[in-house]
Amino acid sequence: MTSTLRHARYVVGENPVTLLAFGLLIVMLLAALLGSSIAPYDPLATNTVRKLEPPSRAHWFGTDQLGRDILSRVLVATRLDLAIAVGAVSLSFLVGTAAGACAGFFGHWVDRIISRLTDTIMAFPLFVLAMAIVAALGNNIGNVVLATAIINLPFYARMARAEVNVRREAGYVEAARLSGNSALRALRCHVVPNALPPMMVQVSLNLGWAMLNAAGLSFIGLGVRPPTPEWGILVAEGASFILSGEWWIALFPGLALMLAVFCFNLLGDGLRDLIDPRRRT
Amino acid sequence: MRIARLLVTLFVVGGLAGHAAAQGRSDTLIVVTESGPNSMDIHGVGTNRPAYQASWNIYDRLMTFGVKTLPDGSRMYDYQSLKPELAESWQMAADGTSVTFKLRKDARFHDGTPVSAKDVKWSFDRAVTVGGFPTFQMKAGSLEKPEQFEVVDDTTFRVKFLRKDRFTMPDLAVPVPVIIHSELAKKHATAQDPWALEWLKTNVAASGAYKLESWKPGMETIYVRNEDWKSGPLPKIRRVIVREVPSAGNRRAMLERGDADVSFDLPPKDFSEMAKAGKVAVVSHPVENAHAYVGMNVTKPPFNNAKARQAVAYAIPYETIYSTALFGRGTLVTGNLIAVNTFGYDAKASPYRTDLAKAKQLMAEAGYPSGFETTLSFDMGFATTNEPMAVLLQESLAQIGIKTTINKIPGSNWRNMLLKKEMPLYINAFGGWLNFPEYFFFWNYHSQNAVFNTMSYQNPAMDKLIDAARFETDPKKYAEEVRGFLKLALDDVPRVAVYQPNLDVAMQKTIKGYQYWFHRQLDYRQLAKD
Amino acid sequence: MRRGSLLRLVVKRLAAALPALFAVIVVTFLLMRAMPGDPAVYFAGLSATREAIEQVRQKLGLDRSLPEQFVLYLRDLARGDLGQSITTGQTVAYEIATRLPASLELTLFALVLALAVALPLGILAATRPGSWVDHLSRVLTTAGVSLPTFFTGLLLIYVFYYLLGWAPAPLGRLDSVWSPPPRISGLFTLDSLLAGDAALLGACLKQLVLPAVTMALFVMAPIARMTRASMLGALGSDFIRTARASGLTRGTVLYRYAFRNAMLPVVTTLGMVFSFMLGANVLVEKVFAWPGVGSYALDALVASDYAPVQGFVLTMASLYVLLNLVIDVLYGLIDPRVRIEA
Amino acid sequence: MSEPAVEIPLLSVEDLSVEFRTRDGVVKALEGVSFAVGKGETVGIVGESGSGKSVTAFSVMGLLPPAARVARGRAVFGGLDLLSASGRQLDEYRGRELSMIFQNPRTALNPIRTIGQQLVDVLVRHANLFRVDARARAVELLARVQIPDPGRRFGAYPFELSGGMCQRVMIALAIACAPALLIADEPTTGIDVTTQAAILDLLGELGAQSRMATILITHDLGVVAERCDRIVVMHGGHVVETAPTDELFAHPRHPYTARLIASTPRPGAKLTDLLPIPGSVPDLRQALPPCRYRPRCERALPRCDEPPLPRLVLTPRHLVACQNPLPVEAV
Repeated sequence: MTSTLRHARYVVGENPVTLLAFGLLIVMLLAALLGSSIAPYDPLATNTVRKLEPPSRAHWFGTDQLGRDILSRVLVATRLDLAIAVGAVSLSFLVGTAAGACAGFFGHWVDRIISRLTDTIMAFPLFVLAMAIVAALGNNIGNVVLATAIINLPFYARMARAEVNVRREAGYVEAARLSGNSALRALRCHVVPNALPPMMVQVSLNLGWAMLNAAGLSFIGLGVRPPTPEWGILVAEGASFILSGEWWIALFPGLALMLAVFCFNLLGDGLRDLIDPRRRT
Repeated sequence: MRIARLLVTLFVVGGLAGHAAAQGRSDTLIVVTESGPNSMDIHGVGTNRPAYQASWNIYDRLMTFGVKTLPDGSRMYDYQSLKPELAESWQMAADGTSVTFKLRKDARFHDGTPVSAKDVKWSFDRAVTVGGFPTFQMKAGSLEKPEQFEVVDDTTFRVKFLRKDRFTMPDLAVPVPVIIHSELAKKHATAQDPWALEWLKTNVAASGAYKLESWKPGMETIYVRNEDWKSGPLPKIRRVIVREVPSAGNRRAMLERGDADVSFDLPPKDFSEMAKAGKVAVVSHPVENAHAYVGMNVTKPPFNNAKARQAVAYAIPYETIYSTALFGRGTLVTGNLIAVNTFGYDAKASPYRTDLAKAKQLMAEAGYPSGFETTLSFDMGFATTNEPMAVLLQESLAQIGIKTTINKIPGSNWRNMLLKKEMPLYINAFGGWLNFPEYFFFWNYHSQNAVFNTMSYQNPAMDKLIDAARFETDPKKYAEEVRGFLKLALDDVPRVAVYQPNLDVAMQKTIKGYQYWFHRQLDYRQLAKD
Repeated sequence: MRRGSLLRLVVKRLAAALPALFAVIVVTFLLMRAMPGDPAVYFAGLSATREAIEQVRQKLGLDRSLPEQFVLYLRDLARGDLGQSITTGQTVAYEIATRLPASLELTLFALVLALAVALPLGILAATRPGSWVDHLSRVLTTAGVSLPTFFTGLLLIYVFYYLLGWAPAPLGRLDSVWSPPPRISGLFTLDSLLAGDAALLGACLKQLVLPAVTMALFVMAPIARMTRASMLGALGSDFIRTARASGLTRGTVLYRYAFRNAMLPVVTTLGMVFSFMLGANVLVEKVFAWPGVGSYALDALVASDYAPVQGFVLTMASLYVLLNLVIDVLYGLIDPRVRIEA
Repeated sequence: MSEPAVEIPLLSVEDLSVEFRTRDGVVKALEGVSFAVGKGETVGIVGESGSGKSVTAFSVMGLLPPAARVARGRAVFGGLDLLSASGRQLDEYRGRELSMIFQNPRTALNPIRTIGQQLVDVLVRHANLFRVDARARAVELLARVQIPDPGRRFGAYPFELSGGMCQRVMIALAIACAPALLIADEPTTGIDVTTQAAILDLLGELGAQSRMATILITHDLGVVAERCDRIVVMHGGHVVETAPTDELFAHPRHPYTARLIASTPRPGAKLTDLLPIPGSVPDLRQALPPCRYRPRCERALPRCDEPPLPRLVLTPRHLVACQNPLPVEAV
């Protein structure tokens, strides 16, 4: 444990950028946890007397078209955005990894079927596929999460398949089998735990991407219902105000979105350093 | 920054600055629009609104409307005066059962073929036969059967009336009854497609003031003046480039930077700011016979209860919506169903205003003292104004106990949803071409239950009043009937009109001659550039 | 690579891709029909009567059962007929043929731009791992990939067009005072170059800069990352040690030895990035009014216009298969070991 | 410790200390390493893996990884201190004056460049030849390292050749410009046993032909016994003993050398005679006693814990670093 800690300290010491990412993550988690209690205003309450006010002491990030406090909306949106990203990524991680692990482990027709499925998804223009899924299944957050999860599936399936293949050949499994364990048990106890760490890196990188994807869908009007604050929607709403000079409406949620994605991406790098110093990229 | 500048300079090398060149050409008009035409044939299936603009400028009709100047100096079409276009004159039959048109002898199609009465007949036959929108619109003027249209000789054409209908003559000057080069079109007709709908969708067989120079759907449409046009004064603009720029922000930027000359369809906020800034001219007309409204489905609880509907009408934050969602572009009507520039307008007709105490009391009377839950839907395609309006409405309704979930519906599904008539509470808009109150009520409140009667409102008393007004000849009785159905609609309040929209257009100050048309499309023929 | 083996590779890969392509066709077909909108209602117009709607439905062939519709669709496909868009009134094949070059041009230009920045950054970072250059390049490229493309696009338009006036109006491929070059490849820049029209080339490039930068910003990170990683790997390998021990110059070692070897994984990444860009430029095209296939598909999707969406997805999937093939061939050109195996 | 050589040595390594910065702390990989190589001389460096043999070679070649740092010392070659030379100076020397061949020849060659091109790269760089002329020279070189059908092999990729062939190519690369010193780092590792001897013989021949000095790095005493003039024994980053080959085998003075000899199979010896070396290579991350062999040494004395480690000059050509060297009669 202490050696792990020392290792972590070394990695962070080596790489100040990772430290920055950890800091950002903590800020983000705090915002997600405390968002609604530290928000200075009710994020949904309109106050049309004070609409479109630039950032000021009373409204640090300014107000939007309906006089709602942008700081409060950005803060409160954190939880939902994190939830969308985490939901989508964990879904594709669980399903993708399971499918990929089965493909890699059992080979033969299982592998062929699963590989064909992932090939099919990969061949789609992914963003349009996500759009079509949300449009077809219904315009709500649940389907945005589902669509994002589906377009991420192939990455996990492929990765898990490759990792499991490597581990299988490395002999863990043979050994487990010889000692009388069933194939599935060997998969669960020996292969998956070993393949997990490199996949976690992917998870972190993917969180950011999932967020951007959801924001893109919001931009074209798919996803969260108004008046629920969500970063992508906030940017999309603000976009039409940029040219008339009300830059703050799009800028602050855009920055929040960017910082979050930024944080996840850097965190992925940091994780990779922790797991495998040689594969640092 | 310096590197960026260098890069930009590099890319500018060799290219003359685009907008400088564009401005230098005073006879070229650059129009930017959200979307362009999907067809050149106004009779086709699924023809969109921008296609009306194309059709209006490329094709001629027999007649057109005159122009009148309003007190504020702006110009609009004059419903009272019909002017010749392809027809140089017309004569009502003494018995009032037909009208005879004399066509211009010098009128030519774009390929040089003279326009003849058989072209007119073929075109009108087509309009009343192909079904869908053109047939529907012809019917609005009691133009229903090919037998009504008669070729007298090459340049004489007669329309027989089915019944006495004051909409018949004006209906011949709306965009639908265009005159098509029938010989050319028939060459491309097939057994399955006798009206050459396929061919005319992408090809032009017209005699109008502009020729189609090039058309790249989704990108741009370019028109060039027909130098041989005789159906009116030769237009000043030689070439019109209509560019599709989906982002409203970009359209505004282009106008303000002088890269475009004219744009419709911008968010109200942009119009309001551009009008204030004064760099470009913003011309506004209240759209005739139109309003945006909050509709309620009267067939199902809770909105089958008139008190509950009245409660909603008292809970709508009219002023706030007007100033915040609309930025004051338009006219606040607080429930009034007859538009300000339509016959029968009465500023005091509507009892409604924002009064939450009264709304709460009505809720209690309706039997919903603790409120209810419902969904509030709107068309995502109009989210710019609809979404803030929905949010404000949601907030206000919550105060009288109505908890709403907002449902944004994609444009492709919106019509479907309207047709199904299942949405309990929604925001929608209506505008009629013909500026008569009974026309409006016939489509929106009559129990024939047209798609525009989105509330499924059915009331025999209402039907009786509307039907009476439609064919009323006595002006006094007519006014009474109009007052009658208005009062009934206000009492029953299946829908609450919130505002009458504006038709705003922003253009360079050098653009002259713009006039408002009921079809709300740009008429290139009247414009000039200083 | 010997011609026979190349041909075999191509045929083998195409055959292997067929099931996936078919699955794409089926899934797209079903997804489109699962959309809540009713195209017959939409295209019949608001004032249409129920009969009119049924007429339209019949005309669109939507009154038939799903399997029937699918068989008809397949039959048309087999004839090379992608159907007709109802929104624009043109055949899908024509529209894709005119719009795909626009998307390809934008994507290629963005890719070249991204490569021009990301490759040197990646190499620089790999030669000084852990230094401030390394960290800076990582932060910069990561920042690029963290921005939603539509936001970057709008910001760039605001600053460079609206405020500074350096960039031309975000109006698609060419300002309307110009007419496009005679069509050879469909890529305006290439065609104007072929036509020898420098001024026109300049005009095309001007339009390309902002959207291309928007996209390039987004894909720089994966390229830089991969370059750095594979350069690090190559620089740490035994043959680089040999090259250095032989006293080869730093430049030779870095480019002729390390970089060429490092290119292999980078090429794979490029393939992924390129196909990702083709799919993801939907939003960029929307923001810049770029007349590409992405914005076409988006509009069609919103209108429940089946044929264009199906055609678009099929084109993209085929492109994806082709792209992977090109990468395999490219791989073979770089790495002699692959050549023999193929 | 100075080398009372008859002439100025070709390479003289003096008091070389190298440290590695790792995440677990600083590793003192080399400490006070000194030895010399005369012109045309063949010197063997032996030791277990981790003893610092390769690090020594890499330091001399200027090929240390970025994490390594030369803390002290000099390596004078032809009047130039290689350790403080600039990269450009080193590049001029490497490949021309001193060159090196490595273990695992298959990975030591650029996999996507033909062997001919790789030879030409070096010739163009150092021999002032144009590419066309370099080609002929390269084919010549391939013949010299006894590659059959050199003209055709010129266009071959490394993966098309056997390990032994690759090592011959490596040798050709190394001798391309007739260097004064060749460092061969475990040249037979990763090569088929049957061709190992052939490679070593080739190296010996080439050295003899051109009076090229050779440093042969190996863990196998048997290899150096037959081919080297002198042997440097390393352990844990220290040079523990240096002596002419015959003398070292006859009279090893350091306990480690003695153990090493005893553990090496030699013709005529029985398997049962082979003695393992007790303990293991010291962990260089820990705090270390002055003598790094101390924990494994059966002859250790209390004064072994007191710094500094003595370096005894037994004869001008025989040096040992030990407080309690074996008596001459020990073996």
